[in-house]
Amino acid sequence: MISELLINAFLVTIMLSIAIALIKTRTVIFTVILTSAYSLVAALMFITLDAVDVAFTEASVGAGISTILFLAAMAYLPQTEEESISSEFIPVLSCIILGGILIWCSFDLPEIGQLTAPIHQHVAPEYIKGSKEDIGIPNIVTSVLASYRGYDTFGETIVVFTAGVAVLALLEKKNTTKKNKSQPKQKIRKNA
Amino acid sequence: MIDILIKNLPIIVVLCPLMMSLFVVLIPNIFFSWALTTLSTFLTFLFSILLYQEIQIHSHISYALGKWIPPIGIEYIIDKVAIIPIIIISGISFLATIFAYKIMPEEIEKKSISKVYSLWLLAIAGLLGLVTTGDAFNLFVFLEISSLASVALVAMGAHKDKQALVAAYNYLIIGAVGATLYVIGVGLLYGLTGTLNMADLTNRIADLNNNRALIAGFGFMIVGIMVKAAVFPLHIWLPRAYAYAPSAVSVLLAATATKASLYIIARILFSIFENSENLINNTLLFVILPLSLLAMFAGTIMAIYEKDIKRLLAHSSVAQIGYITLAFAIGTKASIAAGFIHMFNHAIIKGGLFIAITSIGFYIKRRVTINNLSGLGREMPITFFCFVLCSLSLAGLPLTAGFISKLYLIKASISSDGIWLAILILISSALSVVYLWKIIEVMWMREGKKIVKKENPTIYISLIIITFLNIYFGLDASLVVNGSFDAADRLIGDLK
Amino acid sequence: MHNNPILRISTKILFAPIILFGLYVQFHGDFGPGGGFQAGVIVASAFILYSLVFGIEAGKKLFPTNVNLILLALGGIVYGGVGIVSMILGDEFLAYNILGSSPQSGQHIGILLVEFGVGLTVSNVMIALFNAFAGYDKVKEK
Amino acid sequence: MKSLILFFILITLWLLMSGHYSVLIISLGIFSCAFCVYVAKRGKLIDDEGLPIFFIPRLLNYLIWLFKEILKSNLSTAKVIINGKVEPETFTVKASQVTDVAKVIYANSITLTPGTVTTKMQKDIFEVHALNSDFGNDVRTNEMDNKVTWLEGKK
Amino acid sequence: MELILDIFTGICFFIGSLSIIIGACGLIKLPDVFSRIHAAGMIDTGGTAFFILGMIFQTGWSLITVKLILIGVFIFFTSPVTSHVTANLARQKNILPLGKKIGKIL
Amino acid sequence: MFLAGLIACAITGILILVRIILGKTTFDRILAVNSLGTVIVIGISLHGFYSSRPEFLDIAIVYALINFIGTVAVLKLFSTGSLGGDK
Amino acid sequence: MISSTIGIWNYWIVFCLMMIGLFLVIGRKNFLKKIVGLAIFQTSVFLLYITFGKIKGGTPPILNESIDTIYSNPLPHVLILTAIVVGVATTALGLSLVLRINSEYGSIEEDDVSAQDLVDYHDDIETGKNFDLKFKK
Repeated sequence: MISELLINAFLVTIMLSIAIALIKTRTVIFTVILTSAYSLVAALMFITLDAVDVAFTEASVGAGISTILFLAAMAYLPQTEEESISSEFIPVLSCIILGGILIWCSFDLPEIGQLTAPIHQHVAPEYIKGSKEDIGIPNIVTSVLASYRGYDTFGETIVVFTAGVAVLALLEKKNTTKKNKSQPKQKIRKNA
Repeated sequence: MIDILIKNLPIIVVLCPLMMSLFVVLIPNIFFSWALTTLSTFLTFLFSILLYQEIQIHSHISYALGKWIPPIGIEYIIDKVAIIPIIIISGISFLATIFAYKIMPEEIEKKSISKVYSLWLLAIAGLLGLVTTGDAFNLFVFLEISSLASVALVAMGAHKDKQALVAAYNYLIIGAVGATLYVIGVGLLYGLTGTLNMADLTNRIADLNNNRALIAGFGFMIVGIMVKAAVFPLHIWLPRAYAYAPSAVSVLLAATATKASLYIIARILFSIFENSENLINNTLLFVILPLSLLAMFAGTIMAIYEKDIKRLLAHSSVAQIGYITLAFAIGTKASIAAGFIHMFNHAIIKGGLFIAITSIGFYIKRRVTINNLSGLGREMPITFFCFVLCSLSLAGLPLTAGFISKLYLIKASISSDGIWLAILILISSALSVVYLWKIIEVMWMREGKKIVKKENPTIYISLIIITFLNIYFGLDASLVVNGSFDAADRLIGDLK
Repeated sequence: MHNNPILRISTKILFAPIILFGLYVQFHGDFGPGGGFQAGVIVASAFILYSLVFGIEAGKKLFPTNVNLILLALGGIVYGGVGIVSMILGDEFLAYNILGSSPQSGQHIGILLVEFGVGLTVSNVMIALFNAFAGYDKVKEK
Repeated sequence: MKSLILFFILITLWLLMSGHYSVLIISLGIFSCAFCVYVAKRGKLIDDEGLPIFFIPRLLNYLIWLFKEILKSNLSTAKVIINGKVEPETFTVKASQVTDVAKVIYANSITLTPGTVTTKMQKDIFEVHALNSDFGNDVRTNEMDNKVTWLEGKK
Repeated sequence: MELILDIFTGICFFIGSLSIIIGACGLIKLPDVFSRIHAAGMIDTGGTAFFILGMIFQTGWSLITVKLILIGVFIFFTSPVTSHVTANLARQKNILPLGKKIGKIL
Repeated sequence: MFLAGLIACAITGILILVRIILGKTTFDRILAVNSLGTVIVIGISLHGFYSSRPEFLDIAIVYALINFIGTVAVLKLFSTGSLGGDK
Repeated sequence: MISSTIGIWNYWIVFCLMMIGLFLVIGRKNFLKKIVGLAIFQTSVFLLYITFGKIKGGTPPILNESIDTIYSNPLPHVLILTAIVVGVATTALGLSLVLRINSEYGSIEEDDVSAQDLVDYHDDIETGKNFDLKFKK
């Protein structure tokens, strides 16, 4: 079991170093590459924590599509980040305070991987049992996702749909903007 | 068929705008997409009225989605508390949709109108889902639906003024951070208890006194929602977002968006954590009460110095949210009821004010600032009249809805904490008269150039209805008051 | 980038298998990791690869934007539709048991359709997002 | 015709990957494959480039040889990296294949064997970067070129 | 029999590990982009091939083998493409490789 | 045995990470990230065997796929300046 | 003691990652960097959830034939699956806003943008000049 912990520790350390590199860097392309690497390592981490479906999603959605979107957007944006003049004291302080609270509370959290923790005793066994008996699907995650908590997934589909519609509404018609945009303004002029 | 409808009413209320939004996006015609939107908001309103009647009979409806018994599946809970925001949201959104017909095509590119209406419905559906759900994580999903849709709607104001983009961006980032904080909180609670169902959560945290993770989880949850509800120090996204959004969108958001989050705050404070009294009492006394008082004054003072009218109203919203949280913070049955009364009344007041201001903006074709308003009162008598009535209501003059809420709030504060709170509330109300008077004075007293030719009746339907509501609920408040007291009863029961 | 024969030919060869793999993930979500989201993204990535190599106009020709918009909404409609059908048949929203002859088969049908709806929406949204971002023209206002 | 071949390749792939042979899954598989073929046809991807089947009869032979080469060059690359004796060189070679596909196979084979990389392609002239003159000489002997030309089988 | 397979797997893994580690060392040590591509190529070809071979020894013939082979084929298919395109682009951006040039350079 | 393989992958990962962070030109970084992807693909497969549930190789395939498409996207960005052009 | 420290050590690193993400969101003035920070922040929160769901010696929650397998908790996985997609939706919307901001303002640094906004705001309030200009164009 110690080896599992070692693998975890290793991956987490890599993620930490990537995150620190992210703070340091000011080049946009490097930021994007590092974010992608971060997502990929996170996906690996999910695998070691037994969350294969999540790893699948993180690898394809988090690392794949987000990176491509970042790259696509990056093409039209300034390539470097400017050093800010204002002090970063308050943000650092508030992050440290929040992190302190979290670490303070972590002593009362159930230890990682203990079967006796309430999280593993309360609802989850029902899913594991039910997936076989009520639904008859080997992949418990799918049965929870699509049936037990199908409504969440519905909401999530709607979130994706919302984002799609929103981005289309915001970006799509930039090509013809010049013509379209002048029309309402002329009208306004007439009225005024 | 009616059986099915009645049985599934809780979900149908949410589903109606949600499913319609999927169809609306496919209709390119401006009129038909508007008509479908109006139809679905109307149906939603109708269903919520039906639901209200159901609630009067059953008093508590639990709807298990997918027929899975609650801790396993997701549950919808509708009781006498939840029905208040449902009615507010569906009613106001119906009025706002009618109002949008003329305004929307003027302010947004014609090509994207159907998408905007789709987002409009999604925002409404998200808010309704937020209110009805009884599952902590499902709440997050609907929170995101509503906030992504509202962000996009705010950003559509960029056609008129580019600052809308920055406003929308800030709204998005701050909202997303808030939502993520909420998720951390839910995660900590889930790690402790193993459940996400709110009712189940209440039972299972009962024996976790002074658990540090519980306290932290509570803190993160409440802070996350407070960001969405624009409670005082976390309100910075609100004024800009409301000011630069397209007019119809400001009406919708100002009247509904924060109400849902405020309701969630009430739920978290008094329902989910009802068993950890110490924690809640301390939070109310040392966090929410001071913040509310600060909000009341800071919002009002900001409003007094503001010259952009939409922003002014947004700052005033911050102050009014302060009243509502103050009512929660006092924590007695009467005060919570007062909070709900004010939630309802504030929705109709702010709705009316924003409709009036944006229809003025619609005529003068520029941003509504204090300098641009001169003399408009005489040119637009109906609008001006409605605006004045709504302002009186906001200031809390007798015979208006605002008076009722102030009355109950002051009564509740006197009976619990003594006179000083009541005095503070009165002072802040008096201050709110200052900025309202400023506007009215400019509109009526000053001379201005003639711009407006004729008032367009289509815009006035909503305005007149909402002003009428303001007066009506000032004269006969029994419906609202009874409903709110029922809600408060349900929330804190016989505890206090 | 289709001037580069290496890239062009590998894309041509890989395109169909990637889509097939996406659909495989879609329909085998019951048995192993995978499901609608992942499948949607993989299918979308095949189209994105096509657009990257042959240009976005070619990509739009392959997958017209109006079809994209319709399918985008259709996924959600399929998902909600399953729930509404189960409601009309007399059960709660998204209660799949009633859809089939036995509860288990009902669940199977429901999950299959629902995952299909998710896949449809996700893939189309991703393609639409890519088209919107990559096809964005920088218009200086002033 | 080509579509049919693609369809059969895809359905074989599906059956190999799937491992669940119920009627439902197989019929879904057939639909999926049909969909893939339809999309590929729409995208004009089914031609000699998208479905290079003409060299399949001789492919196995070539692959075995290629693997041998890859092993050898892996070994020598490892040696070079450990020794640190890097004397990179860049040169051009002429490819004698007719079709683009075969040229691509040639270029890819050069790249696949560590130690040599095709850096540019201009019609039938390849610019190759080699880690060491040994690797360079391996390419310049044109052994690989001849193999690929033989694999292409048109001449 | 299993022991023999295990030994084979062990050998394959050993060679694979060696080649990826040497490849990574090369990635650090070698002087410019073009020479580093060779090191990356070592990871992509030698490393993957041996690891996958080793895993195939463990599974025997099953569906997993098919997927392993698919992974291998995919990497063998895409690795030269990315290497070539990277190199090509670096050349397009006028990064000249170190070392001597023989013949006419494009 | 699988653990040994995993450790080798880990060491390789660190070395490649050094190159990513040091990397002089962007091409170095792209190359290194691509190699990291390959190593992780191997690592995922190995981890499946190591935890004696080797049937999750789909993830490795997706990983390889995403790695490829990501690299193509970055390179496309560099060659044409945007992802939309069809040069 | 050591084992219990190791037991919660993972949490600490996750919290550190979260705070780095949060710092990028609230501390940096570049609009793109903020979105990157948000992505990091959210990914770290996902890690927290998945860490909760892990059981020592458990296997992925996909049923196999043997009876006494311990499966890790599937519920956090489902939640995070949802959250990942929500995160991407947020990222996409944020990026589109950044693109629009850049083409309208010509900068994505918060300082530049708010300076321009301030000028516009005062022009509008005091003279209405900016607005008239816009409409005349």
